[in-house]
Amino acid sequence: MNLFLSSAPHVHSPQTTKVLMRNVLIALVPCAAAAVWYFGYSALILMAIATATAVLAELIWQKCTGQKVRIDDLSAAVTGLLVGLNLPPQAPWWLAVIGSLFAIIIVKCLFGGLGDNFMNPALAARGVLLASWPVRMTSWVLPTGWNSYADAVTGATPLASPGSFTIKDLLLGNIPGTMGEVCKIAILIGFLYLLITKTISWRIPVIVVAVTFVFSWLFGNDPVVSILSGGLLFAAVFMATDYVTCPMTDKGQYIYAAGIGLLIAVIRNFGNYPEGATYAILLMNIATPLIDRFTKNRVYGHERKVKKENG
Amino acid sequence: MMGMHLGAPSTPCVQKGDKVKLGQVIGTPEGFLGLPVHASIAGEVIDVGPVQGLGATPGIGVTIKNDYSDEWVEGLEPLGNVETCPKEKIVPAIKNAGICGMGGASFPTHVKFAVKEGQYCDTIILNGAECETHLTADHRLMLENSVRIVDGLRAAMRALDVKKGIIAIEDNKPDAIEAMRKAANGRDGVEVRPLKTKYPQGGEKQLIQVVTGREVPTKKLPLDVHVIVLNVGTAAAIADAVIDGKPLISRITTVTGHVNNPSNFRIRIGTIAEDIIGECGGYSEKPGKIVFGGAMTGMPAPSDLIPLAKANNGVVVYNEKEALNLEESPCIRCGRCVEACPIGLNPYKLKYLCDADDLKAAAEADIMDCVVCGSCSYICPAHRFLTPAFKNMKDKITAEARKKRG
Amino acid sequence: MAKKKSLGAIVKNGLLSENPTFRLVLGTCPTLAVTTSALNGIGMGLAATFVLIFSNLIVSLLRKFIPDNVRIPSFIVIISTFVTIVELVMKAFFPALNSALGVFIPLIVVNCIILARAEAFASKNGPLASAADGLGMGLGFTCAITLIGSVRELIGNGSIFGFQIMPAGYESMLLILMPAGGFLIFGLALGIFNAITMKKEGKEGANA
Amino acid sequence: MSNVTNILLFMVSCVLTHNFIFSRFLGCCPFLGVSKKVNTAASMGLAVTLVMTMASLITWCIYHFILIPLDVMYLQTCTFILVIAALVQVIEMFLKKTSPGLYKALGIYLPLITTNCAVLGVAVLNITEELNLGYAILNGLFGGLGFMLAIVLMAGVRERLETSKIPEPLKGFPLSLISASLMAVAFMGFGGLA
Repeated sequence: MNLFLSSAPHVHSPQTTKVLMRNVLIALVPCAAAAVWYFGYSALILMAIATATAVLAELIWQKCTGQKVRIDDLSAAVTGLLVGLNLPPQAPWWLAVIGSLFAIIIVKCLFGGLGDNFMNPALAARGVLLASWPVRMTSWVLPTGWNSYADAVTGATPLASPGSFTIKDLLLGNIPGTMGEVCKIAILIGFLYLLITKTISWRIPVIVVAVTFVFSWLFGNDPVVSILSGGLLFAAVFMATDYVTCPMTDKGQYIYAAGIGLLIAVIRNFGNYPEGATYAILLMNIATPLIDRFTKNRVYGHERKVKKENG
Repeated sequence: MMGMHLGAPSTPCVQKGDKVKLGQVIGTPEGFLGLPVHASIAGEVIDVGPVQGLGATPGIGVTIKNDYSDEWVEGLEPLGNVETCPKEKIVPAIKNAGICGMGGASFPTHVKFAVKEGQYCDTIILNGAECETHLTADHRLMLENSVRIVDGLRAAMRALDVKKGIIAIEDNKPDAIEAMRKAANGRDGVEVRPLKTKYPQGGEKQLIQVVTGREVPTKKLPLDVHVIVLNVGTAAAIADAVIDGKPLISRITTVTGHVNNPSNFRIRIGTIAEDIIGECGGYSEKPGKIVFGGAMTGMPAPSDLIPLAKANNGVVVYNEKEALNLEESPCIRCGRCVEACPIGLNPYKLKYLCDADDLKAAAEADIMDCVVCGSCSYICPAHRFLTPAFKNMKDKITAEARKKRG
Repeated sequence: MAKKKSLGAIVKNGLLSENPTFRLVLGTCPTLAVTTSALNGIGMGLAATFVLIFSNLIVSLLRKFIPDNVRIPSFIVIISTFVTIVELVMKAFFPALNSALGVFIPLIVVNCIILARAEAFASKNGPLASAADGLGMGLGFTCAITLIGSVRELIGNGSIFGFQIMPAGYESMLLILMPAGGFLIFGLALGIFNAITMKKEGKEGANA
Repeated sequence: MSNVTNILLFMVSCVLTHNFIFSRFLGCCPFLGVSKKVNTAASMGLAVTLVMTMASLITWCIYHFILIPLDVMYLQTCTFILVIAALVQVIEMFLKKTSPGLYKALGIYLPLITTNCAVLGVAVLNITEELNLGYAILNGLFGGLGFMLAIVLMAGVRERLETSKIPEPLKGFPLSLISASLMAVAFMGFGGLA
């Protein structure tokens, strides 16, 4: 009888990478559904294009560099859907394609594939698209709903013109904004799902929102509106908690989340971009390696000294 | 098997054809950590030669054909009651009985009791935590002969004149806690301490921290924080050695997994896995892997002809699907392994150092503090082989250090 | 470099095998900053080439008289004189280009290529060979930044040297003209360049 | 009070919005060359900040007190670069005596600072932007801090990338450039801050 000689431990937790990524996809479904509900059929196409391009790009890249094809771990699909959800509803199709291509090829595969990129691919893609085609990326549209095919009515986002939308609108989401960020209820449902399945921990989203709340209040604009408007909630739940680009230890995640919250408030109040979440998270992604380096757990049996030298 | 304990394997002192009685010494100890090996059955020696054990290279072993007489060898010197017997006789009795740690480390107990100059021990902890999966051997032992365990603890306490003895049992075994409390009341200095069930609480370092709040400093032994940890099985063996003068020839082991009726047996040391599983009514499914020990730290057996060693507290049979070890996928830096590590190490970072075979950097990153508990490999969503890599790296580093010491 | 190489070979070497921008990765600052359009690229390239040729020439001429420990400051003085000449010429004849290149004209002095070549090549070889090397290096540098400049201009606003190439519907990617785009295109170009040379070496290794 | 706020604004603009590397492209050679380890990057950043601050002070004085009266502004480039080279020499000797540790850590990078575009860049910028002495020094100091911030972040990122499976042709410079471009995208977030 030939027996396997695999070494301890012989059992494994059911949460594999594929399961985790699938949980994130499921958590995104409410947001996607809300987007299709508010912005109609075009939203669905955009999201489909973005996701398909992402998965295809990773497949081709892994094939032609001779690596084992790993698109079944759904990480490309998650990135693609996130790129899709970050686009305004009336964005042209090629914007989704370029966004996904940039996210997968440049930000992820060039650095070595899953787990090696130091920046959140979907968010970097949004940053690049925002800088390359500012007009296209900021043409907001009032939700015209699934049925009416009336052409879009452009309007400024609540961030740009606060006070023009009631809290109810903000919560329910019939406000202009990118597809993913509008309906706050959908985001919260997704967040709860991720918490229940232990895919992410509460630490980062809660602290990001809390710190933004405090600093928005300090900087003198109504904190409740500033939290419910713009891409903050969506980014905090889905973007900031991307494993690959956030610190490993709890302490590190506290600092990372606090940094994001602070930067969001600063950029929103002083910078010339209404939406600070994207850049805040990108900046903290850059700082993550340094945070990881200085927030080491105390090893059992060692006195409390912060080890500066080894990585 | 001659090499069942940590330290140099003993040399056999019987030849082919000799008749041996139950408990007769068939292997004399070698070196400081050496332990005598005893015949666990009476019968005729049919072979003295290489036997494939759990280790990679076969060790020397004595194969005895059982004549079922179970006739004890003469010359055993029982010391009677643990409370009254002469203190200085206890440790030699333990050494002659060939007792080593039965929790899994198989560290010779008499060496653990050798308290050097300037060191003192103020607490002895009996490890009844048994946090390893699948295993209920210690649980059974605590239910059936709790008095023996307390006797063993008292013997150890008197031998080292220690005032406090704590029996730590996880609260997922309430009946065991009850049984041990009944046996322990009235015995001075013995206390039963229930613990919240948590893996890997059974590890020496973790248990000391939970029970006494002290931390074993890095590269030091529990004795440096004045504590000695013994497995409840070891305590029972001590009681047998002191009270009846009997050597360690059998132990309680859980046999479970894909066998017809999984159960706990008191098995003679050296019985081969095939017979043990036969005892349980054979395989219920085609075996993919047989593991000696629990699922988190057990050693896989190359075949089912492997003899049971003193420290094997379990024999677990997996079917082929479970045995198939999924192939490694890239690390997604989720931080679960950092959270899971009881020692506070960075498993994902150590894995890169191990892959790069960078001994110096790994040692600098405190890999030697790793207790190889398997939590990081268990939790890793990308199925990365973390614990095996650390185990090999630790062996390499110790081998390197030994070569340097030369 | 001591062995006698024909002048043509030195020039070619500067262009291909030891292209300063792609192979030795020197002079990254101007390469990134100035290549927002092909025109700027050529302007900067020629200015640098001019300085390279003459500074190499003078350095190799004076190499016997410069005491060793004062070597670097004297090289710098020579180079900066030529840079000042270029600066004044630029201000006089090409004011548009001068404003486009801005602070980077005086920075040619600090451009690593020039100092590196002066140090590595000119101080050891005859004036003619050094001048040829200066020309080779300069041309290599110019070709490289013009290539990157045209790529960025093509994507950045759909034209090369000002001629509209891209179809009317094309919406130019403004990011490419920004610093981030500069880093990206230069990085990708270097990556592709390495990939080609590796494949070539691989092939050469294979059939060698 | 207004003086403090616009110094603060000037600082934010120098360090973040118009960061010397990410938006003005000055000092990229050492930025790519030195940013392997966080420690060396930090000490390099410190040294460059030191040199830039002193350089802006001295070059500003030379320009206003020597070049303008003698009306030889065109000699600006030569004098500046010589001053910087001399300054680096002085600092090198000074460091060798006072803190050999830092000197050893910097090692060969110290002479490299002379050819560092950032140092000469800040000197020339002080002149072209007609900053008064106070702001010139601040420009040097904050420019240096911006450089240091960028190079330390870059070193952190590159140390992180050591453990990634980077495709063969991209190892070394190409990937650092691409990471720098991603960092530049992030730094654009500070646009308009000051």
